[in-house]
Amino acid sequence: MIYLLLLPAIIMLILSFSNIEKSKYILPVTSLLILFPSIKLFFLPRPYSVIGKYLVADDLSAYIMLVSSIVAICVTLAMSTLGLHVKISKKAYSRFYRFFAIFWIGLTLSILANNMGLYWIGLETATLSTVYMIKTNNTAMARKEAWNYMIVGAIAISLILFGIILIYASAKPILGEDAMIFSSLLEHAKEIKSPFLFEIGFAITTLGMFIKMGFFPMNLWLANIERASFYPVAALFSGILESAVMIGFFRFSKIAQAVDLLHVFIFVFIYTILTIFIVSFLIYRAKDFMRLFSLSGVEHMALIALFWASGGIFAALLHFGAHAFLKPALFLSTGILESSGKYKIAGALRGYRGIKGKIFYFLTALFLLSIVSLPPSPMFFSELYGFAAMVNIAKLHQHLLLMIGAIIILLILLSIIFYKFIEIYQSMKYEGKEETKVVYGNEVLALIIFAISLMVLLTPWSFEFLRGVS
Amino acid sequence: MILYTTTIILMIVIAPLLPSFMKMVKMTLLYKKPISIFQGYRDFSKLLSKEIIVSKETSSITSMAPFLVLSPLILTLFFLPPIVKGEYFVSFIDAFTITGLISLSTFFLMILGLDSASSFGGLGSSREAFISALAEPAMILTVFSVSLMADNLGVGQASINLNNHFPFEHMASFIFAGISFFILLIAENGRIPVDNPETHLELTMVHEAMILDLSGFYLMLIESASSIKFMIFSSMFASLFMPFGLHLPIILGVLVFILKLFFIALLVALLEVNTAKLRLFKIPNLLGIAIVFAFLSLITFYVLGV
Amino acid sequence: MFLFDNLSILFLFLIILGVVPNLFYSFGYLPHIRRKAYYLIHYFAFIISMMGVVIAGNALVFLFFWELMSLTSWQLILTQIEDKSTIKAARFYFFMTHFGFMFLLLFFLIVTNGDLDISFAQMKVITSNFAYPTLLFFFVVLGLASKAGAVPMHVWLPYAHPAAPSPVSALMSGIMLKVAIYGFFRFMFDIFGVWQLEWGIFILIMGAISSLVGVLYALSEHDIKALLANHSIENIGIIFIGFGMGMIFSSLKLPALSAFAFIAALFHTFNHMSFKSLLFMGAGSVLHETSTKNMEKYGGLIKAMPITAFTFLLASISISALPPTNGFLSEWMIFQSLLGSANIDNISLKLAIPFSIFALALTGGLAIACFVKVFGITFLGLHRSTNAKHAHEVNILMKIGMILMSLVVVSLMLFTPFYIKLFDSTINALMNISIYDKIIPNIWSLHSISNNGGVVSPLILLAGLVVLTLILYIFYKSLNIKHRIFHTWACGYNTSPVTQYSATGFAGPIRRFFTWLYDPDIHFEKEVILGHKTKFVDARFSVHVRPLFERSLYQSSIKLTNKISYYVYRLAHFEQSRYAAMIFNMLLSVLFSYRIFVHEFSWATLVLESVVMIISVKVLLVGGKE
Amino acid sequence: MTSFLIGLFIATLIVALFTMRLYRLILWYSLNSLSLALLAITIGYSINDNTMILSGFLTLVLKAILIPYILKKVSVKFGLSRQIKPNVQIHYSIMLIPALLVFTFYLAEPITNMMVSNANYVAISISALFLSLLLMIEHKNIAPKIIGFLTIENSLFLLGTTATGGMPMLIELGIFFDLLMAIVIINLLFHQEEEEGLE
Repeated sequence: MIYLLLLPAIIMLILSFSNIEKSKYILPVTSLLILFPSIKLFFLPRPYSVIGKYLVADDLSAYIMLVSSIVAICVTLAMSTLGLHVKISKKAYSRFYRFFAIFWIGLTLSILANNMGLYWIGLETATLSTVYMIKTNNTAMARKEAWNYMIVGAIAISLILFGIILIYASAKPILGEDAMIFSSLLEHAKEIKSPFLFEIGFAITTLGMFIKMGFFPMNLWLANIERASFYPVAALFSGILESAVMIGFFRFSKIAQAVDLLHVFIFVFIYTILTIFIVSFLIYRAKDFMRLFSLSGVEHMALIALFWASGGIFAALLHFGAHAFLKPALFLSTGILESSGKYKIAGALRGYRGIKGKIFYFLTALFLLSIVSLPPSPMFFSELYGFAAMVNIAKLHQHLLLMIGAIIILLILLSIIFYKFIEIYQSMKYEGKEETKVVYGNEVLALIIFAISLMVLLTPWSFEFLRGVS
Repeated sequence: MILYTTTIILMIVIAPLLPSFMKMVKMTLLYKKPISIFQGYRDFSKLLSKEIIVSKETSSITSMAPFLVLSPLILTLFFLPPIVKGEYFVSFIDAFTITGLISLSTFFLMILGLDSASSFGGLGSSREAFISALAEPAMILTVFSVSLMADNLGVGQASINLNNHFPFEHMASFIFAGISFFILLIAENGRIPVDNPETHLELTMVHEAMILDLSGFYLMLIESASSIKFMIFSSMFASLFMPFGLHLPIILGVLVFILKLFFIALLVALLEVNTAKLRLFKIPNLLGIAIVFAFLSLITFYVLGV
Repeated sequence: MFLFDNLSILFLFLIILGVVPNLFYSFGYLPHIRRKAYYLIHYFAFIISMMGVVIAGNALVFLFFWELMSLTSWQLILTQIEDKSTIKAARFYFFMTHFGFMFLLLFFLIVTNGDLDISFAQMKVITSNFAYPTLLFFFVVLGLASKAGAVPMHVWLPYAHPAAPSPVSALMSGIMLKVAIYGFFRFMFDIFGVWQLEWGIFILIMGAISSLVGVLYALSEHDIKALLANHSIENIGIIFIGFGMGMIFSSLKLPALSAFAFIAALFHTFNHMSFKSLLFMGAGSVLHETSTKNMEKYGGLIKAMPITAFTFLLASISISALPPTNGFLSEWMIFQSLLGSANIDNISLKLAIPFSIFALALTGGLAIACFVKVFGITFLGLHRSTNAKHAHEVNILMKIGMILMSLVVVSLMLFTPFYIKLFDSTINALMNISIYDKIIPNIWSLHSISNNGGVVSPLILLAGLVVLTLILYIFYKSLNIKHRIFHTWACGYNTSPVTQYSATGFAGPIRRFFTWLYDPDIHFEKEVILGHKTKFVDARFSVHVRPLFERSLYQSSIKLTNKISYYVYRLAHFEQSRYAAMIFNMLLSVLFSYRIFVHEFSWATLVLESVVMIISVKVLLVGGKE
Repeated sequence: MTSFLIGLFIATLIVALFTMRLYRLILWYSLNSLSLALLAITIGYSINDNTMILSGFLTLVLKAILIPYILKKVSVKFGLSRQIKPNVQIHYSIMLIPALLVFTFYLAEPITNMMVSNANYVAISISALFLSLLLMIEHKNIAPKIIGFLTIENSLFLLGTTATGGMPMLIELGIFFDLLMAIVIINLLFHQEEEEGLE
């Protein structure tokens, strides 16, 4: 199984070094192979052990793996016409695929890892390879941002490792070498002798992850990086790399919740509210699509973390899925939306001709409205259930009124974001000049795949599956 | 039932007398040669025989509204308190309905004012709207307060109750309501501090401005409407705020009632002679006094308690 | 999932009653809409979502349709973009409705314990165990009042309604606001069950203020649809007065009076649906023919558009609460329930209620003034612009729509007992008390329920008016008087459209009296001759009121948001070299908090450590700035 | 012996914070790594853990000798400024560093109550982490930033060896892996920066 999972990536890695003329077509096709092992993994009985205790596919990881591979193939699909929208050298394509392959290997490791160390290694691989993916856009700004990303990412990753070691140290007296294994940590979480040491470790790890996801105080950092890189790279960033971080957060916080539910909740709650506070006001001032979307990505990540920490697993996973599909889709469409100028929001949704253009226009408008969680969107349901989980945990808490007040503040902040998005949507659709824009088939196809995935996410079948994940 | 119909006809008949009477009193007091008290009838008969000049600019509203101005007021006459003992009366009509009917009449009058495309009409309607909007709360609060004192929301029954058993414990409340209602009587009928019915000066006129373009039969309808309106108010004042005389024999009772009406008219005329017309934007102050007295009446009633 | 009890069916009936005439009107209006498919899809989705809300049986379905209702109505407002203000209005509307949705969401989350599939009965159990019911009440009020448009959440109405196509304005104002009223009934009875006295008083005060504010702003408005929208605020206020009285009586354990007040509120809900839809249709027809919303450009339309004018007149009389119309009857009932307060023991409450009576009465008076203005300026006099000159009667479908709607108005007037029976059975299902026999002992009269209460008889009033008018008319005909046609007298000059009274002028005295509320922005320009003050060739006078609530509540919060966002923006735009410092401080504070709050808490260490934190932030973030 | 080496470790780190010359900074880093390596070897001996001894030697070779050497070569090659003035003024650092140390010990205090051993090592490691971050914050130039990054790795390693009594090999490999990657990237970045400078 492990070979099957890594094979496409390895093929890509090798192919990217060759100078075959056709590689431009072969590479995307190869990348499509990613999907099959994920699907297979999804239909195997779980938990399915890929490599002993190290790599285990349970419900959670199979789900995230599937979501990530769908996003990945859509991104590569849209990647092939990137050159028609922006200037890109031929070499950059193969470089992109080279690091994409490494990225994918790291990602597979971290998603499937049942071992903290392995998870960390996967995450690191993915992070470092993205540094190079940013640099495929060979501009001064991209280089600068890559450097920034490198520094902050390295610090974040070190913090994660630091925390992991502390967690390990706290659990080693009772578990020995098994203290690295997520599943056994979860089982024996209650027996940990020094919960404080564990919590310190958890706090540091979580801080590292939060920094990596662009939470407070790193809000604009991620936005700038995504602005500087090519939009498929930004899509990968927000769709997949974040999921690798997120799954780590899921696993660590699960253990921490077993140690002390309330501490985790309050920590995450305060942190995310702070993040959403900053992000909402930044969104209020955002003037271009990339920053807007990436800031809203941060917002959704914060919400997912919050829902998960308050015990709304179903809500968190649904939100996660919706976000993973919606955000890359929007990032991919950014290329077309921005084709009449980077900072031209007014009129961006006008001037689409032909059937392809119409479909693109329709889907993009739909996606835009979906990320502010209007009814048919999965985010509507996930936010409902997520806030429900929060209110429930507030009811257990002794400061109920305080908590409800905090939730109101959160909702008000979300409505600021809502306001901005509505403004932008209306401006895109009804203001500005109409300029004809070109849409290519593969991009539309990618968006259609995203749309179908979102619809699948809304089926009762997938609801049932997500409710089953624990 | 016959008595009922007779009193209503009587009221309609003596309605034009009251404005003429007031005018007569005023002229006498101003050392002018007074007009006859029957001047109202003469005017009506003259208007009936005249042809109607309809303005080109008007619409079908002009030919409909005068009827609708008059008919709610006549309808109101049916709901007024009884004037003699044993007379049939509509027991249930409350202040809100009476106010509503009067407002309905005013509504059509105001629309009529706007129909002729004349600037006077608009001017009159606008002022009338202003005054009647502010008069409405005072009216409702006053009559409500009186009804509470009389233990019945129905105006007719309230008058009988007051006659049978006057609430001396609520005298203060009663007087406040009386003052308030008297101000309303002046305001709603366009008497002097609020409006001067005898002048056609655009700075001051309200009621006359609205009907400037009417003539003949239509004008007669409107004029009789205004005299009936005065009749309604003064008869309500007579029944509710001078609650005596209902137990007298029929003929005497009617006489007392008519005397009361003329007494009210005299009061108004005296007031008119002795005051100057208020500026339009001072009128709310007067109506404000009415509202405050109405409130006071209600509140003292509540505070003194049942 | 879905629930079909009396209340749901009643409101479903209301929706159908409002929608059927609107369908005709809408199809008549369709040729003037450019994006037809777009319009129709959203139009029907909007209707379905409104129906969905009133038959929703659990929180999830309710919220889903509620948000769908907002979404579709928002899209409908955007059907025809005339200028930037439409876009702004749509955005503002959507934001406000979303804002309300948040509170509803929060409310449902609390009362369902997070399980959104449970029925209302189960929610009631959870609610009764919840420690802070007043909190829940305020969530409901904020959530629903923002949709209903009660003060101070009313600001969106005068913007959103004018921007929408007219059939949609009619739907939004006529029906969508009522869906919020449905929510009040549903939540108060099925989720709360019992309520505190203060809640009722709160609703009552909110209603009284809404009714006054609504009508006052309506008077000063020149945009016909904005004016009608402001009147919706007023009428919602009146409904709330009835509702609040019902709640007060219910918490004072006076079930019969309470039921009466609730019936009055329901009756007014129906009435407002009928006449407000009709008014919006009429305004839509006028707007469509003259292509302007500015009342100052109308005039004399009654000659070109008689059907529109007369249906509009009917609705105007009804909304002004003049007898014998349905609007009068429901306001009469609300008055009677206010007067029922004479029977209660709570003296302070008793003293407070006259203020509501005052508000309601003043509202009535001002509404009359307002509708004289609307009808008079729009339909009477001479054409004030060429737009009005070329107006024609609208097409047959629109006419059918308006006529059907006026039939609904008339039916509410004529078949009052039937409707009251309907409301009574609904209230009976909710409160277990039937007072139909007391209200309507015979079909001729409508009784108040309180001691010595009043009685009104709509049919007798109507019949009396008709008979008297007929007698007068026959008398007039029998005289066979000669007619002569001539110009209106204009002091010897020609009558001209310019010299007519304008809407601004009409509202002048009232505006002047309420200057403190309006704070008007007055522009007066005149071109004088040779420096003479009084001689001028051209003069222009315009007044724009500055809405108090919008200024104090909304614009200031927008300012606040801008300010905060500015500082946040600055905070976030630290140079890249600060990233490490930020992480450093964040790590420090996270570990601090863990140490202090998780392990053991002492104030001394908290202070000490915050001092350390401050130093660190100062040194690393602020200090190194130069 | 262990305490002495830990003391040495933290001392070199603190001194590095006040250094104003690049080569001196590299030297301090090298000494820092050396004390870390010795520490690993000592602890490895005392608990008889061969992997730890091995990693200690690897540290010695890599971090104490190879990396400082390479760094120096690189900086000579690119002519990096030898003058590195800290951004944060010295008197602030004088206040902040002791405060940090006190804080970390205070932070670790509950751990001592819960577990018998190692709490102080945890405290030292955390403060080393803070100090390395501080090193990165202090300097605008790239070279000291890289050294800051490297000392973060060192403090990680310190934590790994002291607090847990030897980790599984996997993580140690991970650290080295990370380190190597980091060096590669840093080199490349230097290269890029250079190119940019030339253009």
